[in-house]
Amino acid sequence: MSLTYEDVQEILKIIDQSSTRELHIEVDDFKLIVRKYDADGSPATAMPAATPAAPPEPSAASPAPAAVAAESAAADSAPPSDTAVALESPLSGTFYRAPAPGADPFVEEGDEVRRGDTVCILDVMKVMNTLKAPCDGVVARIPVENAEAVGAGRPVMWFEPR
Amino acid sequence: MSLTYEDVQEILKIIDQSSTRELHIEVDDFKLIVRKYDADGSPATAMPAATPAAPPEPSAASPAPAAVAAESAAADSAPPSDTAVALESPLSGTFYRAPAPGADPFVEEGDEVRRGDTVCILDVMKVMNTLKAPCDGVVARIPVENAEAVGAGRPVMWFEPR
Amino acid sequence: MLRRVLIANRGEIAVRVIRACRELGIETVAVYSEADRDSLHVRLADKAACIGPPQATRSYLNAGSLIGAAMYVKADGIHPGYGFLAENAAFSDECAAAGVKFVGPTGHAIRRMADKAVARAVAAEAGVPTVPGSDGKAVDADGLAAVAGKIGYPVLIKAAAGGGGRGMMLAETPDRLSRNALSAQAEAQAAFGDSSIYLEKYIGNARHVEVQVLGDGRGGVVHVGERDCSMQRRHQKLVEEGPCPVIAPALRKGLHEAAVSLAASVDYEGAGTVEFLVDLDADAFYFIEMNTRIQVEHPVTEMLTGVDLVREQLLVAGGEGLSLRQKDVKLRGHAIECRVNAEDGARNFMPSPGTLSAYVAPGGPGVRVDSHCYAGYAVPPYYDSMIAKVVVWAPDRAQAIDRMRAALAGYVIDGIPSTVPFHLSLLDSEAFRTNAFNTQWLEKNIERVMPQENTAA
Amino acid sequence: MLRRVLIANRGEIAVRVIRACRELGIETVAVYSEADRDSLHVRLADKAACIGPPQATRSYLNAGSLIGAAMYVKADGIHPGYGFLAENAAFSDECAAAGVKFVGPTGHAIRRMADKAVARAVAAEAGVPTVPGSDGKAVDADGLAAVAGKIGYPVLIKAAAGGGGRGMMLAETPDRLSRNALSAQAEAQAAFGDSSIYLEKYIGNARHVEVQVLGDGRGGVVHVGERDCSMQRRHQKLVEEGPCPVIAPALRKGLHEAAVSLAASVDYEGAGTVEFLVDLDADAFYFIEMNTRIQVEHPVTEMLTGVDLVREQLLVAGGEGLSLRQKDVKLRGHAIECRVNAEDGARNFMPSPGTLSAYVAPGGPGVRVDSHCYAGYAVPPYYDSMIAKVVVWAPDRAQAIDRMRAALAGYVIDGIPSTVPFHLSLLDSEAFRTNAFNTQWLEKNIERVMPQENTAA
Repeated sequence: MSLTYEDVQEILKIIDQSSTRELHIEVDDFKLIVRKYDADGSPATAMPAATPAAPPEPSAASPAPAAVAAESAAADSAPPSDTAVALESPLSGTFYRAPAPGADPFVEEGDEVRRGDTVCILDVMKVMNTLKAPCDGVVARIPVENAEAVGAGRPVMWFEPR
Repeated sequence: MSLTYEDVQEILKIIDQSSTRELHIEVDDFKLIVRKYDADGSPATAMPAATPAAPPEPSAASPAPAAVAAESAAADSAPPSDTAVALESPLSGTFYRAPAPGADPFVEEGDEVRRGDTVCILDVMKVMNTLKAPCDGVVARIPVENAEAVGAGRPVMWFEPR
Repeated sequence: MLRRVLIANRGEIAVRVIRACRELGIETVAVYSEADRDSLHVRLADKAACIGPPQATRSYLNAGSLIGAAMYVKADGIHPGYGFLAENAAFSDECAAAGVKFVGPTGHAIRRMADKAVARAVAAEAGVPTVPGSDGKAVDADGLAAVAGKIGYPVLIKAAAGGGGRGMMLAETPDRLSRNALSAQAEAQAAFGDSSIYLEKYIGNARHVEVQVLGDGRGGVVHVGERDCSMQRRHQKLVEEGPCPVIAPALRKGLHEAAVSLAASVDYEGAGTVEFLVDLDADAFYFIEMNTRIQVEHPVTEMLTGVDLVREQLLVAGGEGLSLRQKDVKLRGHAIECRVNAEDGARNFMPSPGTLSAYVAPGGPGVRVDSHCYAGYAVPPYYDSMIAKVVVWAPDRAQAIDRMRAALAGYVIDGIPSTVPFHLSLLDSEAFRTNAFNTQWLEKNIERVMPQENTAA
Repeated sequence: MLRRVLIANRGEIAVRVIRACRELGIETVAVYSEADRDSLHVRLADKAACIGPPQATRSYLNAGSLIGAAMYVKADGIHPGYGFLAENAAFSDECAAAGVKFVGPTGHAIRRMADKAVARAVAAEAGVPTVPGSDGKAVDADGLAAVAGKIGYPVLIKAAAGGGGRGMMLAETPDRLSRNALSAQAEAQAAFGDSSIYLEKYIGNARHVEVQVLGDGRGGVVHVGERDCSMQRRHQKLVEEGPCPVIAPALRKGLHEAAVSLAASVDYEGAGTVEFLVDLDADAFYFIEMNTRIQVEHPVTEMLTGVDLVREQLLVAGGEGLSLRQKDVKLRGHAIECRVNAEDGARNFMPSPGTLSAYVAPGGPGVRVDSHCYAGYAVPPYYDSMIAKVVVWAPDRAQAIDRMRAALAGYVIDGIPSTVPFHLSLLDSEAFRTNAFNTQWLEKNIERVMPQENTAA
């Protein structure tokens, strides 16, 4: 299927007029991935996003639009320290940092927690499972973006025990 | 399920009255395999049978009936000589030595054949495929019983080329 | 009500009977040959018995093993399905002798319908027209010309012991009669060991139309509409549909009444099918034969009426009687069945047993699939090649064809060739869509419907 | 007629829409998230587009990707299925702006029905009774007692922004009113960021009955019978059936007329469902809300009537108009649907995503399975837990229950727990068989229906 420059312009216009902040279309050998940025340069997703965008991804059929971004690779998979304790996702699901869309996150990096405090939510098939801090300590790192899909066993938060 | 001596007697009576020459029942741990013999001692099946019955098979739950017989193992799988040529079954199916039930077999051991002569039938899903002699020669051995199920690649006849 | 039924069959019909039993709360016992250990009916039944080696003659056709197994598990009924022993009068009698209810007619009733001459006589007595000819009776060389002259040419010469088209010859003119009769006799002798032949008027432009009946065994018979099974290849039905789309209401009524009258005259018990040839040129119909069992294509009728035919079989056999009267039978819309076989349509319908590497049956509105297949199942080479029956219902025939097309196009069968491409091609043919076909059309047009590959098998 | 439709959904409903399109000769474009590459709808569609990562917010809920993909493939229609963006008025508008026909009502119509107060006003104007209360309007602390006094106790306090039972409180007597209203407000604030509440009369002994309608968008509306969806757990429908087995003909007629009158008053376009609460103690019914999309349980209606609802949606959207009139709609027999979910009924319905090591769906007469599952398919953890909808039809309710029992008992689902055992237990319950239940019965009796294991999750 051939696509003209005008076609892409048309598609981008639609996105610009809609509330869409991110666009992802792959058909046959055509691939178009776009994210709109807010004024401060961070990707404007509905939920706060922690990972900065990676460099533009090459794409076979698409002209280069303003803000083509590759998927953020999970770069921070290593423990932040030798003593850090991981909170691993018990099941595959979607990771949420806040109790509801628009609400404040349960914890931020640097926050103190007590063992058993709710620190995030794992959505498995629309059932919201609260995950608890595994120890008293400080949130050392949150290597997963809000609303990101995580596999079972993946560390979703690191804690420095106290 | 418990089975009394009378039950087995009853079952055997039915077989005796029917035209059945062979009986095979396995349910749970009950196993009963019976073949009726003709006066000459050969198993009386509807199609001529080449393989003599093997010794009685031990069976957990069944009392020993008159003629319990194990399935005849394909004992004659080795070539009859170094020069013998095999006719292998091209597909899985049922092997028939005669063109119709009750008819004479196409060939017997010792018969002379010409390359291309029809020597047997392979029934694959009710489609009758005729198999041909692979060479001029003599039928050296027929290692498969009439009406036996054969897998693809199994030798069904051996020929001594001439 | 029957309490525990042994299903003396395999494949989709065994699965079908198990389902009907389960709905009625009847326990089920499957039987299987050593080649069928992994078959679906074995898994679905409450209990299963191995009845011998793969060859049907030593397992599914072995009456002793089947009755013995039924006695061992204390079954009070045996359902024969179709094929195998379903129309074997001796088996029906042996079941009765063993005290196990055969789900179907008595041996006596099966025998009467199996013998062509007797069946024709029964039909004639019930006022049902039969194809003009020698009334199924053997004709010797001397009588040939007289009989043929009486019924008019062309005439069909048929083997008395025959079936499946073997020993059948056409004589279009008197000068071909003796020669073709000799050929037919020779072929009949070779195929059946019996050279007897009989004559019938040849009806070239015909439809095969059959009426489904249900009898309570006490003279009460209802019909459940008719099916048209004219799309045949080598006398094998490939597509069936209902109602018959080319007959006038009066002819349809005549067919239904004839079928009921015939079945009632023999106090027919259970499900049966009365087959007719409808002469498209003469607007007339003739009785061919009666099948004294459930048929492969019975779901067409079930889709049209909502009547569960196997349930009715079980109710009658269990002494409950039929659950419906004639006035309860209401037909709606149109139904089509395609038999999906493990055969390669592009290579002369060569059988293609083997393992289904992927398998996803179609579903959705108006689509029914009766099958014993599943992903990973190995279709064995020992029995018939049927993988599934796909049956669709829609408000009218055109929509039913579209629905069947969509269902088959979405049918995932990987690993072995099937007749799905053949059916898709047939559904698209002008002749099928416009009803411009008769019983001979497919045979004559098979190359147009399904071009053969130029590869050696 | 639409030429090429993009299906903005996944799972069984995507498969369902593809089938309906195929029957009409409409090309199909599937969309899928990165978690759904191996899903059946991707294989069945003519073309497929990946629209983003697994999270629904970034794929199936991403209007830009969906509309962009539709434009790229030059689709002239978008079918939203149910859930996701199906009742998103802005999405309907955006489709229209992009020149792609949204298969469903206009954004304007969706908005009117989405706003509870507006919908109640529309209903009142159309002469359709609504549950007595504050008419969906917010009530402040001062007005509470007056409104409650007028409608009579017990009253239900509901969050204006609410849904799914959150922010809902019962006040059985006046002295509990203020305290419970405060609790409801707090919960509503926490859950929705909006503490507004409204009041409704509490109807304790009720059935949830909904009427399926089809509108041509020009004021022409037909109803296609009603469904009873009273078997609910946590406001999720688990079993649906039709016709509603506990209402008198006059009440049924009233429901149908009310639904048609409401839908006609807004020139409704496409398939919609008008939901009612039927007060079993008062023989009265009240409008609850209208769902402006095809519903999960639509096959119940299709089994009863033979009408293909998705086909009608596509015909209306394509400008062909409805293919049927009210007199063409004929109901027959009884239909039941069970939603089979990847949840462990014995462990508090814990979701159970994972790989189906074996999978064989039931079939046979009167059984329909709508599913996207197959052997080897991995049910992903990111979306809803539905594996399949099993729908049965039979001449009467008792037989339909038996048929569903048999179908579920023969359903092979290996590898992950499903709700099949729960459904089997529910079907056997005295309350279900005798119709002695209301919308609250299952919640109160869940432990009896499905005893929980004493194991830690």
